[in-house]
Amino acid sequence: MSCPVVSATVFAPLAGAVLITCIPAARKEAIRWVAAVATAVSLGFAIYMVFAFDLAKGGVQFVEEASWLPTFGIKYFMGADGISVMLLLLTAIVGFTGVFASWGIQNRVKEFYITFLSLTFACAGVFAAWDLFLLFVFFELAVLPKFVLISVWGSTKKEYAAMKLALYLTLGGAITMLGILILYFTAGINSLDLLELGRHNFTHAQQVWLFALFTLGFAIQVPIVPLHSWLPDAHTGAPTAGSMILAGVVMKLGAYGIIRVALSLFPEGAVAWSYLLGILAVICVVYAAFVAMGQKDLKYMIANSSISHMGYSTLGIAALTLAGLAGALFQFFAHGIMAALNFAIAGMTYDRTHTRIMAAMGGLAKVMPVLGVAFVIGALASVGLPGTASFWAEFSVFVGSFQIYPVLAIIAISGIVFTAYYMLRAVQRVYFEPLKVKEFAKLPDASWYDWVVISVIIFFIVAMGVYPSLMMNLVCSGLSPIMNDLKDIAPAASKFTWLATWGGVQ
Amino acid sequence: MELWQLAWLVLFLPLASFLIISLVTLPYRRLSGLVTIFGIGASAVLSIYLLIHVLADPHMHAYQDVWHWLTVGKVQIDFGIMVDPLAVIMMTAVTVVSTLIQIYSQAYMEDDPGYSKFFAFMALFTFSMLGIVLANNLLMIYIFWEMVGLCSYLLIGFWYFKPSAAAAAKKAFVVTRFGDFGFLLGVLLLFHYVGAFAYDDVVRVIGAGGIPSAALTVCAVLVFCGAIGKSAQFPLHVWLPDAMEGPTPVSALIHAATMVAAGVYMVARIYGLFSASDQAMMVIAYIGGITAFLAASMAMAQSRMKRIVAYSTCSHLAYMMMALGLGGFTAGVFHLILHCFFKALLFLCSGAVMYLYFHEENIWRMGGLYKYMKVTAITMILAGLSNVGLFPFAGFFSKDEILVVAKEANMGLYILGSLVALFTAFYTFRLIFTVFFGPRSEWSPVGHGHGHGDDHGHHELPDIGNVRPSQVALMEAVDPVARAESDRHLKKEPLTMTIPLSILAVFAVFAGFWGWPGLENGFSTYISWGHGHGGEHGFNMFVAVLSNVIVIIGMLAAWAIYGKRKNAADPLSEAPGYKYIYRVFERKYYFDEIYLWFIRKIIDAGAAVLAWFEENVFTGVFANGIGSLFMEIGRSFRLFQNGWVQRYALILFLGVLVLVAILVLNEPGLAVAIGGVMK
Amino acid sequence: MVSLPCYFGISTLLFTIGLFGALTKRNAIVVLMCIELMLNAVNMNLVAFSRFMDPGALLGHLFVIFTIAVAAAEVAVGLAIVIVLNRHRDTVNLDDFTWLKG
Amino acid sequence: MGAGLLLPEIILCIAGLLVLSERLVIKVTPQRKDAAWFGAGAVVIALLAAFNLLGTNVTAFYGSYRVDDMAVFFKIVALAAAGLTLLFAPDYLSKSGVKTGDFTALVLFGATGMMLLPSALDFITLYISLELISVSFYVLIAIQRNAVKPAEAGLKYLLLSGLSSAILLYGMSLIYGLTGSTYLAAIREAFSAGQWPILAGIGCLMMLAGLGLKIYLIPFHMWAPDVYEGAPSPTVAFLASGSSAAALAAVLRVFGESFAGLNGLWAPILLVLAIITVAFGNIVALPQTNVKRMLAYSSIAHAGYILIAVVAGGRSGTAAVMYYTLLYAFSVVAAFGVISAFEEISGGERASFAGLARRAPFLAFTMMIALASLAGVPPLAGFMGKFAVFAAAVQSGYKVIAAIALLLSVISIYYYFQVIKVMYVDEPPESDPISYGFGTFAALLLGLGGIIGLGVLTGPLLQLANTAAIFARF
Amino acid sequence: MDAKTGINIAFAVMSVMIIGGGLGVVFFRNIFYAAASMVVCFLGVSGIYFSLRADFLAVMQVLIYVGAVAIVIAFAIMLTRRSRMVDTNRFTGNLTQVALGLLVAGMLGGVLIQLGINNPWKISGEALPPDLTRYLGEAMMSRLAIPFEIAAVLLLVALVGAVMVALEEVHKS
Repeated sequence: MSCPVVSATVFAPLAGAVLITCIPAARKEAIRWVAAVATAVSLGFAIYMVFAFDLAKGGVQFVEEASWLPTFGIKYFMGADGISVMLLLLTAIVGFTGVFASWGIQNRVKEFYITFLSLTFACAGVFAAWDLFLLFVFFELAVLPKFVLISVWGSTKKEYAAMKLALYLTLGGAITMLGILILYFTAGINSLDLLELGRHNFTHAQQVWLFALFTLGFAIQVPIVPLHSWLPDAHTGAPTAGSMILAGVVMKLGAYGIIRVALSLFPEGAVAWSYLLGILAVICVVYAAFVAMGQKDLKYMIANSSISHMGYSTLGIAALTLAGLAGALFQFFAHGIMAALNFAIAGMTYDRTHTRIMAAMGGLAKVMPVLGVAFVIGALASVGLPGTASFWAEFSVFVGSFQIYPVLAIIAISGIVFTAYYMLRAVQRVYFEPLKVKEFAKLPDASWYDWVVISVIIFFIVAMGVYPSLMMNLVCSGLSPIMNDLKDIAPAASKFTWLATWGGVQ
Repeated sequence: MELWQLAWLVLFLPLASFLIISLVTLPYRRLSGLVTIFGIGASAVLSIYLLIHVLADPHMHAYQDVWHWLTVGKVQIDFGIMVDPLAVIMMTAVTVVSTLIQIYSQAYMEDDPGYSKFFAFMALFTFSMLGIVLANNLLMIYIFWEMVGLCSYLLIGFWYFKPSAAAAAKKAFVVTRFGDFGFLLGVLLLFHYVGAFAYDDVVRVIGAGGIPSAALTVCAVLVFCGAIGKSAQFPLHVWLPDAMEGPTPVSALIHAATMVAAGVYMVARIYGLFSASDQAMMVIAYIGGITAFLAASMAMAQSRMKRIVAYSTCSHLAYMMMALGLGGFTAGVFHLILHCFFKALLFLCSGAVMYLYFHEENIWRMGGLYKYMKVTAITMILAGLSNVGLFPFAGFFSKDEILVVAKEANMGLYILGSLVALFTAFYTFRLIFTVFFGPRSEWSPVGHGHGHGDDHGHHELPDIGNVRPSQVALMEAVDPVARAESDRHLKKEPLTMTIPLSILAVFAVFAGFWGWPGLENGFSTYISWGHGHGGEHGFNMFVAVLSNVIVIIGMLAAWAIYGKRKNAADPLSEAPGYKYIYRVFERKYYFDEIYLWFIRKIIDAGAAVLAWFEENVFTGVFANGIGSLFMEIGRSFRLFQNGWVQRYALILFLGVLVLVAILVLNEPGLAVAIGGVMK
Repeated sequence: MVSLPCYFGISTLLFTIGLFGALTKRNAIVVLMCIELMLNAVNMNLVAFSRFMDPGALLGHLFVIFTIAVAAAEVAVGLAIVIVLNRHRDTVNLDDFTWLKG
Repeated sequence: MGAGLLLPEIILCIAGLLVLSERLVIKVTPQRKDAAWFGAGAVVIALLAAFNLLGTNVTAFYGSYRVDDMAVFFKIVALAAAGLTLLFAPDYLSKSGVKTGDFTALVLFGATGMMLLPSALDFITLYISLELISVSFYVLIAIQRNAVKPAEAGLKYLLLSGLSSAILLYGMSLIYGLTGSTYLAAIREAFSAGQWPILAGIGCLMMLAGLGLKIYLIPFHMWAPDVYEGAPSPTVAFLASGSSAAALAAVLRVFGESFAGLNGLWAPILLVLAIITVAFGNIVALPQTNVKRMLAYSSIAHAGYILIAVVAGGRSGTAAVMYYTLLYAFSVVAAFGVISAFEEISGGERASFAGLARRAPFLAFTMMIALASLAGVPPLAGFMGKFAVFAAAVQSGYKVIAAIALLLSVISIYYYFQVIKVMYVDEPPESDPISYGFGTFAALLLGLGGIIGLGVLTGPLLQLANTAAIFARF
Repeated sequence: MDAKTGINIAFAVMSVMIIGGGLGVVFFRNIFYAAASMVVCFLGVSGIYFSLRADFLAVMQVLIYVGAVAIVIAFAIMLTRRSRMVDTNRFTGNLTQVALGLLVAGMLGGVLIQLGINNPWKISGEALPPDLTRYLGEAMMSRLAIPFEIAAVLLLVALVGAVMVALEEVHKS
């Protein structure tokens, strides 16, 4: 391979951050533009990869390998399969729009963009790493920037939220690290190369326990109820761009880890735990939906809805069918950009009204029609309306899980009603109805950088909604090895005996 | 290029105009309007062209054209169209009505700042509706199902700054979403058995007995849930009346002519599925019957023009459902098509009345308007006659067929149907008499909304648009003295309104003859199910005469009560004995109250409880609790570090002593044991 | 001659006494003295052992020489510090030196 | 050839003597920093000499002294600690009225002791070098005449380590009495049978207690918080990074090798103590409001991690210990370098860090990186060290131990990040920027380089440790 | 009275001196007496050395401890003296500390003594080198050269350090 595309995608933001350190803090415009360019470069590379990826060939492409810690057989091993490509694109999109979403920040701009860019860098790295150790390094590397981002530029309860996030995620990291160590010595092939580990076959018991360990570690990041307590506070406390990347990318890291590490290395373990995982997923969906319904704070509502949406992903994973997994992964992308949009709009609204209490707003669509439209689109996307990417994700998850866990699937699908209920209620309270507060009548509508954010994200939401194959094919090619492992051990589709017994022939 | 591929064009022209408006011509009002009219008009022309071809060969078999959309492993999702007489006829109806309504809206929306937006949405809606009509597989119909739901949400909430509108939009979306929940489950269940979404495959598998009958029933009923939601059938009918918060053209197009009919159309489209399960057919029929009765009865006690028409729509849809459920495929579809025209007309007329009469909606503030708006009045009366199904107006033919089917299939439902016919006649002419004849009501601001449970905020007007400031002033100041003054401000009926009204009126009057019994190449030639069964039901003089008699009775009753009323209120509302029933009708059997109670007391309360749980248990106990626990342990240990060096030394030597003790008391055994445990 | 256990016993006894003093006396200087006692006890041990265990190499003797040196050094520095503290706080009582704690 | 083996130590001693005699020729004031630069230079030369010694694995002086890669590795650690300390010390000293020369000389002598200790193969050498370290630190801690807290800390350290060396000596005497030799090799032979009288066990445990004080082993750790808080920051930096490393080398030699026979006794006990140490250090650090004191507890916790590796033993365990000590040295020196750069006399209250990011971005950044490294954020040095340590633990089967320690290490995030938060979020008391000398800057830059560089490009270092680990057995 | 009993008596006397001296250090109320009894104890120790044929050590003991350390301590007492010397050597007020201290020290000592007495010591019958002092000197120069050097440095550090710590700046700024 000629040009290290993957590394370029991953390291472009870091390069930007380094560059920014050299710029005097006073020159805010320059700093912002450097950040924008850096993320744009990364985005460009990501898009290039989407099209350069050879679906026919499949597997891991754009590989870069170098020895790193020979003592442990650890390598600097970057590459991208279909899944990575999609998620790198997601990260790039969120990073790019995040830069513009925080264009309005005036306080300590330099430090902000350094932090934000390094966070983007870390997240992207996770998706590109094919050495488990490297993956973990990126995974944990993301914690510190998150902490700083929230605690410095955040809003209400920011310090508490930041600390909680740091503690929870580090806890997950610790569990994962333990898993890695045990895995390393259990496999005993002196390598943490995911591909080689994939070839090594573990005993059933090993698979069961290692899967449990890794999934537990990653579940905190997803998050799966009851390990989710960090998320609402963190997402709410974070600055706009922070919330965007937290909801858009960081949540995906955990689920990605579950698929990339736990599932693809220990398929038998996955089968053993899948039902429990499914139940937890459904709890996530319904519980979080109801909690979201009970929120008065807009951002809290969106945060909880994110948990609920990631529940669909988890359900798809638990189903262990191609449709389910593909749906789960597509949900990463769909929910990623959709949540980014929602948080972006929530942030923009907050920057203008300085309140997040839905009851305190109302009628804003009259003052800020553009934001209103964007918010409605975001809400509809999270409702999973056809024409938005989320529809395909959720539908695919439903198809995949319905035949395995009919009951769970039905409960989960009922979520679409609740989501519609609280999302549209939020739209009604915040943007519709007559203008409640007269002071808001003068609020400015979207500025040009808000336009960038909104239009870019909406473009991808709709594009992926209309032409899902682009991503779906990538995902499927990425999933094919996993499906091969699962072929003969996956749980058979349930036969709906509960129907057949009810006076039918089967 | 195959002829039928024009259907693609028909489908995408409206979408094109939507895109053009939303991306280009948003700032230019007139232009946007024209774009929509021409986009939809073009597809109307095309579909008429196709219709002609269909009429040419009665026995064409369905043409399908499929584009592979998405493949996930074994799940194959196609974007395909299916062109057959049913589709084409429906398509034509939709496009034609839609076109006319666009023209009408030119005038109706003239002052609205959201003019362009309105037409964009209308175009998008037409596209989605055509998608439903043309879809050739379950998933696609589901997708467009949601899309029309979206459009209806956007258009009901078009005046989002009206709390009532915003609420109604949300209500419509969420309630229909309930139906869609079932629909989606049905689709998934069917997919589980069939392994594909296309109608053909479904029907094929059913034919091959691939689905156990119980499962089949479940599938059918689940899919029908979608229809219940969209077509506002009991028990999900509650959203339709509120939906009248949208602009009247919207009500005419979406909530009378097309979208609400989609449920019926879908049942007809997948008739193979439903007809395969008798239980399912039964469910459909009874749901239809019940809804028809409920809606009609409620319509008799409403006081807001559009709501009366809305309930009428509801009950007519239910009529169709009943017909389909009873196997009257042709009758149902025929009624669907005709209803399209006369109900749209009815709505447009009431819209025209409101448009001309200060956007007032309360019929008790009208009366004697005939002389101000002749065209409107006449067309509305025609529509009404068609609506009640009096011979020879269009409504008669389809309604008659339905009653025939009912009489053959299920006596109970037949009686119910006749009763509904009576109600229909009554409320329709109650409306017409009250509005156009009798004395002008003594309407003054004082009279606002007395005793009317359902007119919450309906007299607070949009603070901008579609009412001229001068009119607003009038609205507030109007009283008997000022009325003469105000009458001079009554607008003249613009051509953009009268023309569509007249055209529709023509349909409303004559379209029925296509279903003339025994007509060569009559409707049933193109639209029929199976051989004989459910197709032509012959003509039953008894039924025909009886229904006409019933209708006339109803009309007379209406005349007797409302023809020459004095006061500006419904006499029945105070009629001794009847007034309680009246109250029940007026309050819509308290459905809204019950549902509201459920949402407030069950859903929202549950949400509040869980939110509390989240905050106090997960965050409070788990997160913070554990944290502070460690913190406290740390604090307590600090006490050892009291700064006194000899205490430190003591602890040091205590440590030594303990180590020695471990060793002395029991040989290394203990230590080794510890080591073992830790492994 | 006297057996090893006696030496051992004496030295250990001295060690114990020194330890007790070091733990319980208030005056810093006395505590230093007690530490000296303990070191002396150890020295006795070493000498006794070297005498009985390896009269050949007598490493114990040698060891003791160093311990004595170290002890002297420690006491020198220790007393210096005590004096400084006394200069600052006008006390040599250990239980007064509890500014640093927690 | 003996001289050749001792070259680095000799260089340091001579340098120390020269520095001491400096005041004979010129008038020295606390403001003069040249002595420190001179000392740092000497350290660099010694470092070169030490590197030159890599690969020479010989035992000299009748088997009482050994120079092997392991010893050299620890010598390098000591030199690194001393060098960095000497770089940033003068700024602080000039503030606190201590003559740089005195400080430098003592650091050099202390470093000499730290370099001798890992090479010591008999009790006498071991004890005397240990005492050299201790005595240097008595003085280094109390050297700040104009304040009380340093003196108090010094007295505490002196008394406690005096007592501990008494107990150490007693243990040694017992072992000597039972084996008739002070040479580690001979002792190993004596115990190799695995049969040993109970008195030997007591001697072993007493030595553990004696050395335990230097390696922050609970319950012999109690001096640490007070000394950290009371002593001048440069001293603490040197103490935290150097002395425990040297003591660990001794522990590896004595317990890993000569007491291998008593393995069944001390290993489990040490394991339990290590876990308690980790838990105690992390938990008690939570409520601390003084950063220096907090770092003391964190040192305790880190000592716990290292001891796990010590118990895990074997080649990987030893390698992990060495690797960890070096990486840890950089982190902790950097942290105390930052503290000393702006603390007033024995301060270090967390509140005084408020808004540091605005008053001195470089200091704040260095502190953040140092703390993150201590907290084990990858790919910084601290994380790599932790990885090696726990890898060793898991490899020798201590899964549960590793799990507990890892979970406990999560707590540490709280108190480290708390400081980061204060530096970056809170409002500074006064907004005037903090000025610091070139020495501090250089030291912090080197520290950063060590933390990040050794973290990211750690492969060779880890391999060096791995090869050196073989020579733990002599 | 033969040599054996003589030795025994001598040993007994020395033991008394040692233990008595030690107890004196701990229990005298007056710190001067404590110091004095420490000297007594040291002398006893040197006596023990004599009895163990460690003449050289015995002399060193007298010189260094009695000669140097005791004097230094005396000076320290002088420097830190207060008005009256009585009650300068008290136990700490904290009784639990005293009790625990007693307990710890007692148990530790008890265990050690008990074990030491029962322990089967392997007495070696080797003969002492003929000229002991010479032997020690050579050993210092040869096998213990390094400790010897270190000790030199150590003492230097201690002395210089003591000065650094304690020296009163004449010209206070």
